[in-house]
This record gives sequence, structure tokens and C-alpha cells, in this order.
Amino acid sequence: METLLEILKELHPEVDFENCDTLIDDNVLDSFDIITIIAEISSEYDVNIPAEEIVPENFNSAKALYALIKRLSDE
Amino acid sequence: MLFASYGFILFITVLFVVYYLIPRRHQWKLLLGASYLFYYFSGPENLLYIFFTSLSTYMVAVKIDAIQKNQALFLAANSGRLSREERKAYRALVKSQQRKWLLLCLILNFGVLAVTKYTNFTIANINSVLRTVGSGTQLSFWSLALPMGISFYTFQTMSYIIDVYRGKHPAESNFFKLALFTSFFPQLVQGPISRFDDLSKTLYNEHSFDIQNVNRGLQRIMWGFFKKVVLADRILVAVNTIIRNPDIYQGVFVFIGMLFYAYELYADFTGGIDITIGIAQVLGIKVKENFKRPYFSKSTAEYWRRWHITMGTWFKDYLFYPLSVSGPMLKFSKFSRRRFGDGLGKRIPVYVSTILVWFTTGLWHGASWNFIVWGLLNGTVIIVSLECQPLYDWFHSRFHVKHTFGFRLFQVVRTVLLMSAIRMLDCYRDVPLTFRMLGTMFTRFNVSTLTGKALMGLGLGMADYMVLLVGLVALIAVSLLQRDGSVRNKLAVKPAAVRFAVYYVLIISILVLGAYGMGYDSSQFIYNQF
Amino acid sequence: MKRLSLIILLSLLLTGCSSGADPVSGEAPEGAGDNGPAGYVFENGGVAIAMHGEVEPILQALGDAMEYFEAESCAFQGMEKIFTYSGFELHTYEMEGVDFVAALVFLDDSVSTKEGVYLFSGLEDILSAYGDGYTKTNDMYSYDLDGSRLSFLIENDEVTSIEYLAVTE
Amino acid sequence: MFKKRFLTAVAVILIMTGTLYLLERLLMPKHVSAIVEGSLIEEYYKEEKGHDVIFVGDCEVYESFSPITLWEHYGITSYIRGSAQQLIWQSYYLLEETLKYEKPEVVVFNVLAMQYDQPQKEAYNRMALDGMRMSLSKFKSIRASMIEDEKFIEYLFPLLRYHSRWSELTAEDLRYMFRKGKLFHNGYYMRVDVKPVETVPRGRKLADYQFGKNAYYYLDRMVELCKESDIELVLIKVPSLYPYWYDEWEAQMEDYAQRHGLMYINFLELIEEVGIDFAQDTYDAGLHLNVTGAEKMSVYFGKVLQNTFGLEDRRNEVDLSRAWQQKADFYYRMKEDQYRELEEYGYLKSLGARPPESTAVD
Repeated sequence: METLLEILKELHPEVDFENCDTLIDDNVLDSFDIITIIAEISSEYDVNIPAEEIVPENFNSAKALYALIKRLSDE
Repeated sequence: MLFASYGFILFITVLFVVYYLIPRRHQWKLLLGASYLFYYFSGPENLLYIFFTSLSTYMVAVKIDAIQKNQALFLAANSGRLSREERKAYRALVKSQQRKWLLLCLILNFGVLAVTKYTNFTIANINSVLRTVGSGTQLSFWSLALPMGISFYTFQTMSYIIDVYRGKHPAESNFFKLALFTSFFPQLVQGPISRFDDLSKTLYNEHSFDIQNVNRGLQRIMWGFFKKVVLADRILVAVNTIIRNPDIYQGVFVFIGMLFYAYELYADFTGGIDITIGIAQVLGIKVKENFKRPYFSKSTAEYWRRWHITMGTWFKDYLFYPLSVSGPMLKFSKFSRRRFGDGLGKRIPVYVSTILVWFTTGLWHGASWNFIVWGLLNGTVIIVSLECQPLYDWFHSRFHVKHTFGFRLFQVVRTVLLMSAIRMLDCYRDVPLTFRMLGTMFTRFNVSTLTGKALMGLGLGMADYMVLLVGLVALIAVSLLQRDGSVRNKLAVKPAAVRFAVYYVLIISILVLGAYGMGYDSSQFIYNQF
Repeated sequence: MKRLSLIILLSLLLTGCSSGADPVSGEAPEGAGDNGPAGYVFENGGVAIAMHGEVEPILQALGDAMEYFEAESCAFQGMEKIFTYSGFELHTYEMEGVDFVAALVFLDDSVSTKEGVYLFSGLEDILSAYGDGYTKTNDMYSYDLDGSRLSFLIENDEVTSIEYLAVTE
Repeated sequence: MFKKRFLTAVAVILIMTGTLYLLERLLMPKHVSAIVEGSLIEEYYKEEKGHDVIFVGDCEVYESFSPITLWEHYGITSYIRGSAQQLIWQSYYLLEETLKYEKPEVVVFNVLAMQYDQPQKEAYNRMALDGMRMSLSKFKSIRASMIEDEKFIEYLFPLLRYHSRWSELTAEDLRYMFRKGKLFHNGYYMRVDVKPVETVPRGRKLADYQFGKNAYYYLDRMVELCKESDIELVLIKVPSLYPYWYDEWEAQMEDYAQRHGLMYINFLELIEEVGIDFAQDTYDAGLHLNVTGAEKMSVYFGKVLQNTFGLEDRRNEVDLSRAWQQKADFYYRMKEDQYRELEEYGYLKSLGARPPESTAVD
């Protein structure tokens, strides 16, 4: 979780990622950010997030995103 | 059949009446019949194409679904016996089976689109290459008509099949329902490009007559006709005069033509979408919005989140993301970061995807270099503005204007002008001419040539300009009102007399001021052939 | 809206704005860009007369007509004018108050087409000058080119009528 | 509550249709000055019916015969149902419609229209059709007349056609919204000005002189219709020098008349007998006759009609005489007015004629 938050913070230092759960709905993250995040996750966690998982539910909060990473690495 | 035709108005009138008279469980079947009838009017041979797309997509979706169900059954039956690795391997096997089917479906349908839309473009390019190398042989063009709306319905059904593959929703088991999703006539002409999980929520339901809903739908239809018939078709005359005579109209007139075309395109396209969504609303069906006051955007990226929204999200979900997160791309990303460092190296892969997506978007708009260059320019503008971000940050740290009205206005005007300038590629005959003409805006910008007489020479009279001015004020006023909620909601709480007056004024203006009938060029919706 | 010039009207007949772009960029369609006369053109004493061309400058160049006749069509739907010069007749039509060339009719064999066909030439002269891309109505051989039609009438193996005609469509 | 809603709905519909009706009246061309020819067809409905002779055809008929003269010389009542470049099917359907109102003894058709086998021009279609009352004949005529891009519904609701005139409206449109004065004399369009014939262009050679199938089809139907109704049909060609009337056309008409046992008169061959003087009797150098020409034609043709078909002299019918006296008064008043206008301006300004100097060759 810490690594993930670091990745996110690096992109948008001004956002409170611990508590925000409308990252997509409020246009905090745009498509470029999402791609960058996915690339980072790929190198940090060795988990590839497929395109079908790029839905608001998975990217609206850091928690959700972390849950996604866990689920994918379990499978 | 075009929206702005007597035949179409008769068609929807009859449909509306019959729709609410028949038993409700048959309503969606009526829509299917009406959609095929509508399509029949556009050319009977076109029915074959849309039927093929519906059938192939239906069958593949059912197949993919069946494989999915088998997998679930197998896994459940062998729940204790398989190790985690074995399960994983089994899943991968199933996925690859499904992928084969998906690819088949995509290749078949995009193949039809490619052949009908791009064959002659390809031949023309081969021919010009042949000419350049001095070969005497020339390939002859195919006489293949582009089926109406094929770009739209192909994209719509392909989003469906991909979503089934991704497990977003199950396959539709009733072929006729899928056929309706493919051919739903109001959006066949120019979108929006709907998603199955969204449209199916209301498309097949039983709808009882709801006067509120019907009223609002009709209001929206009329507003759409007003924009299209009174404004867009009127200003089109002046636009055409300018762009068809590039030898005469240069410099300041290119600028005028650019503004007029921006007006025309907005009124025509959003008007058409209003008609589409309005028709659906009368039928009790909810179609996704396609525009969100695009000319109020402060940047190109924002503009493309607000203009032709369903197309933008389609490219994002089904091309940009898959491309960006694909194995090769992630590998390239790692390579790039090693090579160019953490800053630029991180962005380069995203830019590569962006350019590819915009190339495709341009190609989708039309089989010509004009559109390809247009798409690439859009991508370039977006990338350049991202690369300039540090510059902006520096500027804003020095000057605290970011939140002033003046600065935001500047951003909006800049974005609209930039988008409109790039849009001129729609208009001029070829790419070099477009750039030459845009160039004259800087080299021969002579305001003194812009006399009243010259404006009258564009094919519009004083009265026409007055109508366009009043129309512009109305468009801006409605957009401003929309910022805090639907204009029709606000209208609904007004007294009946006010509501009637709005209807009255709209109907009379459309009938009297509309640029339709003999003596007017019957112009098609601009997006019709895309 | 009524003040459209002829050029614009004609160009309106082309495709709509969006599809106006030529499929292949970098290659101008034939004849686009230059405003030279299109179709079959008649030349007399250095004056080129193209169908649908504006009449005023042509008349200036040709000088006074030998004879002049005008026919107001019923209910003011435009004046047809006929100017007779040595060897040919020039017919005009009117649009938005401007006269344009409607037809040019040969009167005798003192004039010829640019490609060298005279009245009383033979059919073979026509075919060698214009090829076999004609349409034949009875004994009239007509060639169409870019809004103009050139017709020859053959009677007793001789050309007895040569006409240039402005075609609208 | 229900009653209130119902009443509101009725009121809304009434206001809407009422506005549309008013707009349509306002926006339709009035044809009371300049292009008055557009008003020819509609004047018929205001007339007392029961004419002995009905003329149908194009400008050549409404400029070549004066019903007033026919009445004054022979006591023949007649009406001209003609309009500018009226095509043969338009003439046929006008005749079909006319026969629902009355049954004349003789119908006269001018054959110049045989040259057109296909619809020609929207403006002429409108002048021929807009004035007709709604009827099956009108619908059939519309269907036969429409050129490409014309829409049937735009004839049913002319507002759809003329809506763009809103920016060109004049006081005239308001003044004549509901009522127009009489402009014609039983379908005769009077012109007193003179423009002598100087030259007449020779006819250009045609590839095909054969009249079209469609034109013959309607001529056959006209013959049929008259036969069924027991009406004598007379074919004529009035003595206009242009458009050129070809010998090949003449031969076809002579042959047709003979085969069907019809009377056919080509007045081009009778110019001297009728007494037409093309230095005096035409207002546009030989295309159309003026009032002196039309009166000469009427005197001559009335005699033919009387002798051939034994049309009665009805001048002794008191009511009829009184009615025709009024018509004659109107006729002579207009003649005087036109001569006065001619004196004053040198040309008939109110009828849209061009001043003589503007037509000269430079």
C-alpha cells in the first residue's frame, strides 16, 4: 500500500489519496495518469492490469486500486 | 432518409403513435421493425451489411459466453481436485479460446468496415505511388457504396462483443434484441455510440405513455431541428462559398470561414444529437449524452472529453487503454525509462499510444489524408500542451491569473480557435491547400477587405445574418443556463402559457426561418458518412 | 439567399462540405483551381466563347452584332437573347440579372469548330476530330464535355448543323 | 379538470393552425404586379360559370383571344384557362376540373405545348398549380408536373415552399393577403403596348421533330374527355412568330387532327386573313399579341366558331348581358388606364415591362 501511495503522490502531490474516493468521477486522474500508474504498478508489483479492469470502480480510490492489485496477484 | 426531411418527420410521427397503441411487450419489436425500415429507405442493399454485423456478433457473443459457463461448471465440479497452478493454466486456456472467437468477430466486422470505407482510399494512394515511380499502370476504383452509419454501428457492436469477452456483461441470448441494439435508428445516422449495458437498461423495457417524458423529448427534438435547419443549414451557404473559392476568399475570409464552420458544425452535430436523444426520450429510452458544452473547454484534452463524448470514450476504452497496457507497450515503457530517464521516459510510451489513437480517430472520421492529418494534429496539440506543463506552472507561479475570469476566457477562446483551425481540414480540398489557406490568415489578413458588401457576397442576406446572430445568442444563453441543470427542467416548472409560448416560437421559427425546401441546398448531417 | 452567383450555385451541386475533400490529398482534381473555360469552347477572331460563360466580356470583344433578337420568356422567367454575328448566332440565358452563354449556332461555313469541323464537312471529319464517344439521336451526333454539348446534324452525308449548347444538370 | 385540459388543447391547436394559415397567406406570392400571370388560374373560381367556349393552353392563348370581343361581336361567352408555359397535362387536368363546374360547347387547345414532353421549370409549375383549388385533378396535375426536388407536400402546404420569402415581404403582401382585385378579363391578360417585329430568328435544326409520347398521351386523353362529355375540341396554333413552329410539327398536328376528326387551325397561315400586322399587334416583337392583335383574332375566330358549331348569340339574355356589360366596362377602363400609363412612362411599368432603352443593343 505504501508503494502505491508513493506512486500516486508523485503524480499529484496535492491530492489526499488516503481519503479521496472519487479520483475518476471528479476527473482527478485522467487517462494519461492511469496509464502511468499502470506502468508503475507493473514494474513495482509485477502485476499487469488488463484493460478490462480499467473501470471507475477500480480507480476511484487508492484502496480500491490496492485491492485490485492484490486480487490480480492472487489469481 | 435524413432527419430534416418530410419523410422522416412522418416516419417518427407514425412510430410515436403506434408505439404507444400496441401492447407494451411488443414495443421493442416495433422499434426493430422501424429501424430496419429506416435502414431500408437508405438503400436496401445496406440491410445486408447491418444484418451480417448483428448475426456474426450475436453468434460469437453467445459462443464466448458458453465457453465462460463451461469453465465455471468445470471449475465448480473439480473444485477440490485442482491445484492453483492447474486452475490458472485452465483459465488461461479458456481465455485464449475466447480470444480466438473475439478476434474472428473483430476481424470480420472491422474487415467489412475497412473494405467498404477504405478500399478506394487505398487504391488512390497506391495509384499515386505508382505514378510517382513512373509506372503506367493504374488500379481502377471500386464502386462500393458506404453503408449508412456503418462506422457507428460497427463501433457500437464491437464494444458489445469486447465487453462480453471482458466479462462486463453476459451475451444477449435473443438475437432480435441484439439486432435492435445494432440498428436502433435514431443513433444510426451520427451516433451517439452507445454501450450495451447502458442502452439495454431502457431499450427493451415496456414503456407506458408518460406525458412529461414525451413533452421533453419533443422539446429536445424541436430544439435540435432549430439548430440544424434554421442555423446550421443557413450558415452552410456562406461556409461553402468561402471554402469552394479559395482563390477569392483568403486571409480574413478564411478566419470568417473558420468561425462560421465552427458555428455550423456545432449547430449541425449537436442539433442532430438533440434530435436523436429527443426521439429516444419520447420512446422512453435513455441514450447517453454526446456533448457537454464543448466550446467552453479550456484545453484540447478537455474539449475532447466534452465533444462527441461517446466516440472519445470508445477510443479510450477499446484502443488507448488496451494499447497502453499491452505487454509490448509495458516493455517499451521500461526500456524508455531506462533510456530517457524517469521524466520524459515515462511519458514517451503514453505519447506513442496517443499518436496511434489519434491517427485511428482521424482515419475513422473519413478515408482521406485530410482527416488523418486532422487526427494527428489533435494528438500533437495534446502532447505539446503536456510537454509545456512546466512552462505553464512557471507562468502561474509568477502571475496569479489562473482563476480570473479574463484568463479563463482566454483559455476558452484559444481552445475554440485552435480546434476550429484544425477543423478546416474538413473543408478544403486537400491538406496543402488547407495549410496554405490557414497561412493566408497570417500573411494576408487585411481587415479592410471585410466590407458589408463582401459579407453579402457570401450568399447570405442581411436578414440571414440577423437570424444567425439571434441564434448565436440563443445557443450561448441555453449553454449558460445548462451549467446548473437541464433547461427543460427549468421550463417544466414555468406556467403552461410560458411553455406553450416556447413551443410556439420554436415551431414557427423552424417552419418560417428554416433553410429547407426548394431553393435551399439539401445538406446532409455532417457526420452522416463517418 | 437569392444573391448567389452562378459559380456558387454550380459549386453547390458538388458534394457537401465534409465530403468535399478529395480522397487523395496532394492531387488537385482536374480543372480545379483555375477558372479557365470548361467544356467545348468556340473561338472566333481570338475570342473564346465557352458555354455558361458570362456574355458581357464576350460581346465587348466581338463588337456590334449584325442582328439582335430578344425573347422575354412568359412571366419574366428570364430573357433569352440572340446575337447574330458573321457566321454564327450567340444565344444567352439570364440568371439573377446576368446573361450567360446558352448556345452557339453555326450559320454558314465561314466558321469552324476549334477542332476544324465546318458545315458541310463529312461524318468522318467529325469522328476523326472528336472520336466515337458520341450519343446519337436520329442523325444528330452529340458530344458532351463538362457542362457543354457539341452537336452535329448529318443530312445526306453532310454536316448541316453545328451547335454548342450549355447543358444544365 | 378534464374539461379544462381539453379546452386548453383545443385552444392551443387553434392558435397554432390559425397562425400557420395566416403565415401561409402572408408568405405566398401575390402576383398582383410585375408577374401578374401567377394570378390567372385562381380568378376562374370567382366567375359565373356556364361558358360556351373554354380555352386551355399556355401564354399563347391568354394573350391571343379576348372574351369581351367574342361577346360583343357574337354573343359568345368564353373563358381562358391558361397560364405561363402551361404544360399539356396541366391543361388537361385544368380542363378536367373545369368540366366539374360547367359543360361548354367547345374547348379550344393551343398546340404549342406539344413541344414539351417533360416538366420544365418550377416557377411555371407553381403559376399553373398554386392557383387551383384543392381537388383530385389538382393532385394529379401536381404529380404529373413535379420536377426533381419538388415535393408534393409543398404544394399541399405552400408555406413549406414560400417560407423563405419572410425576408422579402412588401406592403403588397399584407394588402392582398386575403383578397385581390380582378386583373384579367375572363382569363385574358391585356397588354396595350407595342413592340414591332424586326427580325425573327430562324428555327435551329432539331435532332428529333417527333412530339413526345407523354405529350401525345395527354392529347389523346383530352380528345377522349371531350368526346365523352360531348364537347367539340378545336386545336389551334396562334400566330406567334417565336418560339419557332416547325413544318415537321405542323405536319404531325394536321395528321393528328385529321385522324381524330378534329378541327385544326394554324393561324400562322392566316396572318393576312385575320389582319395581323406585326408592326402593330404585338407587344414583344412577335412572341405575344397585344390587345389589338387579340381583338382581331377574336373577331376572326368568333366567326369560325359561330359558323362551324352554330353557337347561339346570347346577347338577348338580360341577366347575362348585364353581367357582361360590367365585364366590358372593366375591360375598357383597364385599356384606358394602360394607354395612359404608356403615355406617361413610355412603357407599362406596373406590369413589369422593361423600359425600351434598356433593351437596345450597345
